[in-house]
Amino acid sequence: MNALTTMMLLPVIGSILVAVIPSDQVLRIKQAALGTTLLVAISGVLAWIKFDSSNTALQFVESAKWIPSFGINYAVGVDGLAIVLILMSVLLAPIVVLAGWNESEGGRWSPKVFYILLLVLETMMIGVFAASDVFLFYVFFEAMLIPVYFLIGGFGTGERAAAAVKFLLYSLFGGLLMLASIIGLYVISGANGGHTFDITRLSELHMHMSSMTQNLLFLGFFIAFAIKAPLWPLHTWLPDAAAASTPGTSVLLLGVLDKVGTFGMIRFCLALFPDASKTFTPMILVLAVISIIYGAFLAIGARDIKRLIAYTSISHFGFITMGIFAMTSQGMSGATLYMFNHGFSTAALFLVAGWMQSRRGSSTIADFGGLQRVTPVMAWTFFIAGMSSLALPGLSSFVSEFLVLVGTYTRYPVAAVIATFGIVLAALYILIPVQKALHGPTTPGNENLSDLNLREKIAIAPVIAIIVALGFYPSPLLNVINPASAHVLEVQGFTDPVPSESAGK
Amino acid sequence: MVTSTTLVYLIALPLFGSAILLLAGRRSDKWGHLLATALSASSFALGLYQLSQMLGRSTEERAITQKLFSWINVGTFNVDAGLLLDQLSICFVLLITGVGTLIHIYSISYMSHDENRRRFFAYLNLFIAAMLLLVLGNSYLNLYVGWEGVGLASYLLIGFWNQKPAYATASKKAFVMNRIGDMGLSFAIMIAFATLGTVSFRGVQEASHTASKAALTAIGIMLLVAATGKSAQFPLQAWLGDAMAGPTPVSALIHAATMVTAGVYLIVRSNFIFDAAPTAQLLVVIVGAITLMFGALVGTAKDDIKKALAASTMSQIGYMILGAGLGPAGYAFAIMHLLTHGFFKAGMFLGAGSVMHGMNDQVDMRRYGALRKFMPITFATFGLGYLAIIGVPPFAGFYSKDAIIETAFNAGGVKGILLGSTALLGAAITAFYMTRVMVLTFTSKERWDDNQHPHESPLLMWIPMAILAIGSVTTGFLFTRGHALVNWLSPVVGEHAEGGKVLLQPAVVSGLALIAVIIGVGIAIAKYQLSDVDSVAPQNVSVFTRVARKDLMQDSFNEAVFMKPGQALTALLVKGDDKVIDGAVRGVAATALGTGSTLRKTQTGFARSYAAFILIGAIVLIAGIWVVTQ
Amino acid sequence: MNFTAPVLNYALLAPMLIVLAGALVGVLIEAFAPRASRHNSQLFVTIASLVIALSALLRVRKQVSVSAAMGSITFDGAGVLFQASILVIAILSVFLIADQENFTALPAAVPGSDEERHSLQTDMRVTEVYPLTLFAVAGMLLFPLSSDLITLFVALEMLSLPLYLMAGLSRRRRLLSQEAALKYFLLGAFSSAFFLFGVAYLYGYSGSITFSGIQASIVGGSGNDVFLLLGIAFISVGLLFKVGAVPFHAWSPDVYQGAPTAITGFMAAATKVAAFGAILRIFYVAFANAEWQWKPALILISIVTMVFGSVVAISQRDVKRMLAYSSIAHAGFLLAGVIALSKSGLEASIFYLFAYGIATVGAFGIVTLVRDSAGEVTDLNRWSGLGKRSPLIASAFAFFLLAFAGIPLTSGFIGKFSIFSAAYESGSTAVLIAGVLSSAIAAFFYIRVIVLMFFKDPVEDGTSVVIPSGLTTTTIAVTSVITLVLGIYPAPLINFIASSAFFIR
Amino acid sequence: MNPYNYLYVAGLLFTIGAVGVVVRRNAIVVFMCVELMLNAANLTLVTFARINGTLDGQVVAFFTMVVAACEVVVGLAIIVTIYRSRRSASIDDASLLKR
Repeated sequence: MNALTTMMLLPVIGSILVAVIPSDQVLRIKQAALGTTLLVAISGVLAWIKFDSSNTALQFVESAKWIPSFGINYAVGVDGLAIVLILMSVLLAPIVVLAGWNESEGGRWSPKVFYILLLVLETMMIGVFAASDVFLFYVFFEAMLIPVYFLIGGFGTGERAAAAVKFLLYSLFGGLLMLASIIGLYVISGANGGHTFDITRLSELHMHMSSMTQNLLFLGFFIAFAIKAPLWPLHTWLPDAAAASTPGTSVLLLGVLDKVGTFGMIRFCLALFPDASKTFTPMILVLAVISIIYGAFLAIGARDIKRLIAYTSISHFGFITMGIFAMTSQGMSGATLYMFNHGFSTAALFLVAGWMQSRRGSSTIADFGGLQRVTPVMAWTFFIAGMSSLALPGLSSFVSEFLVLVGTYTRYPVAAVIATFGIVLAALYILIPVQKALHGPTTPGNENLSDLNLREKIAIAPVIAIIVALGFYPSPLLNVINPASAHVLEVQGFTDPVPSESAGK
Repeated sequence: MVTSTTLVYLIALPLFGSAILLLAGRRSDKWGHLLATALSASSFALGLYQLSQMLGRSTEERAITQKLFSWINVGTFNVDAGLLLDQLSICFVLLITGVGTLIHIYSISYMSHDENRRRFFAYLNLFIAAMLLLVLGNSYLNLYVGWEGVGLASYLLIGFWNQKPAYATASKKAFVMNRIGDMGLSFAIMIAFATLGTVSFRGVQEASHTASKAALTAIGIMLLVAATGKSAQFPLQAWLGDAMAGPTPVSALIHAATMVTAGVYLIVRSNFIFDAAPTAQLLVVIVGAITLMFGALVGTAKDDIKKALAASTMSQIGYMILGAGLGPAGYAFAIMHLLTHGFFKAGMFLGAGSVMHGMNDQVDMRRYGALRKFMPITFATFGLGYLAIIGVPPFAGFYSKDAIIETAFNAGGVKGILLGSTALLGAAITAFYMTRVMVLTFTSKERWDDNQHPHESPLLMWIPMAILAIGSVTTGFLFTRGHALVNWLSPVVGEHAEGGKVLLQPAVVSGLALIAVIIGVGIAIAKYQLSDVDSVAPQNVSVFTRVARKDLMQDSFNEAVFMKPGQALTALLVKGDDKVIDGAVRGVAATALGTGSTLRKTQTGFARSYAAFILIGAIVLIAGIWVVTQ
Repeated sequence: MNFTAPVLNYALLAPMLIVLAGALVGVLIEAFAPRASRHNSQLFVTIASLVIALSALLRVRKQVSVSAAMGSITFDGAGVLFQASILVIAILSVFLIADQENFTALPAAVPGSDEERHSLQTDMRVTEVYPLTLFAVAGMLLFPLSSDLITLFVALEMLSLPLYLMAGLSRRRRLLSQEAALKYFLLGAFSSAFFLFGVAYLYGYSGSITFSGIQASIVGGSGNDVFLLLGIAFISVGLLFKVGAVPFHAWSPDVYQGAPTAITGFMAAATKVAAFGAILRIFYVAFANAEWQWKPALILISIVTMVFGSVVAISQRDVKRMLAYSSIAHAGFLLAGVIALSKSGLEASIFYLFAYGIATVGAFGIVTLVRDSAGEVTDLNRWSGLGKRSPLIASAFAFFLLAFAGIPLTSGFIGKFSIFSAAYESGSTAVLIAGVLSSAIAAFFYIRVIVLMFFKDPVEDGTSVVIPSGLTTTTIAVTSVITLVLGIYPAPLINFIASSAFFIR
Repeated sequence: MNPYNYLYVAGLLFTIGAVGVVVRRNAIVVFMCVELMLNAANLTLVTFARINGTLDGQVVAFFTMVVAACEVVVGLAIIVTIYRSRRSASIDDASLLKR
């Protein structure tokens, strides 16, 4: 059976399994969920190993007719970019389950519901990266909002209902704009050789569009992705959602779901509308740079640790977007690697923030103090995650961030220069909470917090290990990403700028 | 070029030690410091072995490389995890591991009462590893990893006692200001890649022959920015004084002997860029000259012994930067001063630590006095360092500092005279403030409380001090004998360009310098030895003293120009995000809701009004179709 | 003058005749059967005649004839689809109607009178609702098949008159119910006067009352265009009134709210299918060639309708009124199918009508279950926390709302996609954009109800979800399953529609 | 006589009826206005039958009368029920359902 389809089916089977276990056997339910996600993770790693990085065509391809009269197929297949993101998603899922072992309890509904939603979400996460049919992609893109919506609203904290609604409405709005564009594509494809949603065939369609049409359709896709990613000024849902949801949900939300936005920019915006992409590149770069700086400033000003992490992500998504639209191999590969790395460093931050919150009963930074002395392991984990977030060399994010900057500089020096100021701001937004929460005297209320237990250590260890390992040796991922991003650029008709002072000139 | 398979162990050993100590946690409390010291020492041994190997090879084959693996490889951006050990880096390797090991030994005793000593040693080992990577990396990007790595170690060590909020703030300040410098390094690498297509030292060196002056100037200026951050040079100098929050061995190792000199290493390493970019080079000497005066002036006003030493460090590095900015004539002298400074300043810091150790961590020199009697060894070792730094022949500082002053005078024209005079004046002030430190601490009258019981430090502490003191005495002579260091470094930094117009003969410079030193020492002795000193800093002092005490207003300046506006901007953006951007979003929702509520009122409940809608609708429909049709 | 004996194709007319026969039997039962046995026998007769009609319809589904009744009725593929939809919806609705808790015991009794009290005590029942339903269904079956203006008018009245009466049959809050009946009746009569006036002008324009005759005249272009204009405008008023398009919508919120909920569901779903069936036929067959005259106006009405319905629905506090405005918005979406004036528009409209009708019946079925001691609770505030009280029912309702909102994996999404793409394909970009935007607005209130049900705590005011009767359960289950299946695997139905959706002239 | 004049009369009647529906309060009167509109339509139909020379219009008129009669039955039933409940035949009184 097709590897991707298998990976998508496994969580569905797992969710059915969870559904039939009686609600009162909570431990059994959790074990089933963990087992399922582990199984998916293993099959994800196997797929990654089997993936032939020298081949730039889509792999693990499967296609079956779904709604033939609209030309819609169930078609899946991955290139180097997609397989990396799928790998990230399936690796994060068991970590989230294990790390948030107890976060399913105390929600509005039973843990069973939590895990069913989570597993369904996992299927859709894989599907959204694997889909090679635009309609199928859209179905996953939209449908995955619903489980997240219930995960935030049902199991979150604080203003969870409002945050869930805001998240859903924002996303639906973007999704509907994208639907308009998809309809546009569908109609144009119908006029040029028959209705289809096949990404490969649609990517040849831009030759039949006027530039006006192409620009409009591009915007439909791009705004949807910019909301998802999120890019300034479409970001205000993210801090609310991140602050209100459980740590595990936040990890999946920021780590995986938001990547759909940036992934979509590569997969759809660039591939389907190459000319419009070029037209809008200056505007997008401006937005990206604003996001980088703006997100950083807001993170510096944040009082709530989860909101802070959300704002840092806005900054990071700015980097990713900038890397994509720099249209250089360094930028493109760096952006993709960034997506992967951001998944893990944000996961670490959110998980630790969640543990801090569950122990202290608050996520306000000012409520913490001197944790390094009380809970050294937790403090260290947060610190390392923070260092990864500020792209300390030797940790994974550095490689990707630097690639993005260097790749952008060769084509758009001004954008890169402004963005580089973000690394100073990054130092501030990480070190301020580190100082307030971890350093200083141990403030009242924090004296008796317990350090990480064995389960939590097991959950966070692989994340930290990946952060460190990829910092020193990113090649396993870069080798998969490079051919794919080179292919994207080749299709776009871009070649890397030649060094202006090289001897060959 | 000769390849090696063993270079990596230089770095791997201390890195391994750091990882073990951090991961093993409290389990390694008993033996952690020993392991760390042993690993640092073995790195030093490896360094010596490498030196002996290097000496055994001919001049052209002395540099060796090791490629570990392909690190980042995207498009034409290919960076190997590769190491390069040449005549320049071996100096640093030995300085780092040698002084580092001594400070490990010192710390075993110094930190013995701290329950987190193991963690301290883990950080020290991490620092050694990162610093070695900095000097061994074969490309700017590899250097960058070490560059930020030492920043991290420095952050951790400054904030080692971060339960004190001020110390935590100091560590953050150091990291952030360093990051500003790091940004310069990022820019330099980006420009290098965009213009030259490579970021390795070798590649950039080759490309620099054909590259335009503009590109090289840009790279050079950015490298200078990086150097100012890491080496606490003007205008990014403000963090160094606060960094004295760290335990004293840290100040000795990181903020005196090694890390802060990384900027000098960077400039000397990039000699091929600066040689081809005179504008950048000029900026280097300007920065060096300003800083050496800046640090010296601040040093005269400090009562905190460590801060006085820190100011001195800043000033001395100013000398090095000045030297490095003088081109091929100065590179070797900059390195020489760096090495001798590593010995005497580390020794003095350890001495200061020893004093603090004996004085219940008192750092205010106005509370010291007459310690000579209670701490003879400390006095002796500190005194040797003192003689070295003020440049009394034949101590180490005399050779290295004189060489820089002389080169400065000979830089030619007005520039040479200005630079030379600045350096000379700096030497006088150095002599003044170092004498002040010496006098206030050791030879003036007692000013401490009755509950102080000054005592000499234990063996483990004074042995490293003694060894460093020996270094302060001998190194200058050794390095200059037969131009040993100049010749040793010439394959890396280019031939030492003698000749040309010589403004002042070496002997004249030495004479002038000695006069300057004597003036400085004399004033200080008159002021502090021969008259009484208040145990509390007098407040009715001149505005100059006040400004100098406040570090020449550097913090006030940064606060007024960067922090306050930054905080205001942050607050504004936070508010704006809620009120404007999210407000717009909420506004759209509210508008929809409001429109709904308004339109809802059309539903009056009266059937007649509904009928009226239908009637009007029909009329409009007819009219509409009519209009379209016509 | 020669009279030719009318020739009727009874096989093709069978569905309608069977339903009419059932209705007549119902009248007889009402007249002669003992009171106690009336309810069961009526229910049996009603369901039996509907089921038999459906099977009769399926037997002749492949046949095509313009002369089923002397040219007054056209039997074609589209007609079969409309009729089948109406019958399926009617059967499901009758299951809801069978729950007599909603109906007054004695419609003739004055509210609050002794007579009414007595009737309630003796457990009398309004069994006359069954024959009325059947009459209405017969009218609905006839409406989309009519191919001349007389038949169309008669069918319109035939489906309307019973509905006027049925709207007034509510058991509780009878004054409201009677008011609903009065408004519905007066406004309905008013609009049919417009309709008839339009009929007169069309006849005046073409000299013919058959659709094909009118079409021939338009093609010929010999008639007086003013008459055509007046005819199309007035007849549109009558038809648009039935579907609740703005500005002819005002009756629907009041009537939806006042009428017994089961009737509202039936009315909302079945009437919409029938009326749109008729609209599609008359516009596609008779007016197609005068497209340039009516299309701009219809586009405007479509846009205004979808936006108005969505916007006003946001501020509704009553679930039935909210659904009424939602149905107004959907009428706007459906008009996009009329505007498309293409085969794909027809197919999309049919799919949309069926999907929407099914979901509507299901949603109103659930509304009948939420009650307190005084009957149904339709105040939305009192629905809060429904998810806690009755997770299954609340989930089903949420699912229907998601279908209305057009979220992927529900039938609503496929419907929305197909109808908007048809509209865009025919060049109506404005409709596409307005549709997308109003969908976004509409999502707002659907999601608000979901928030209310799931993320708010229950109010302890006696609101509860009654255990549904077997028939109601069947309706809710069947409608849910259909909505889900059409969302996941709509291909068979779409293929079937594609193969048979056509109008013959 | 020009048959178009009948159309004008019918149009006038229709307008009177439509305006009557909007302005009158008594349900019976409103309903009578609707009947007036239907009859205006009938008049139009018959006129057109005359103009076009076909009988279809007259046939439709007959159907209309029948249907109108049915409407009366249903309508009066509803109006009478309302009247019995409220002791008023004013349609403005029946305005509980709104907003």
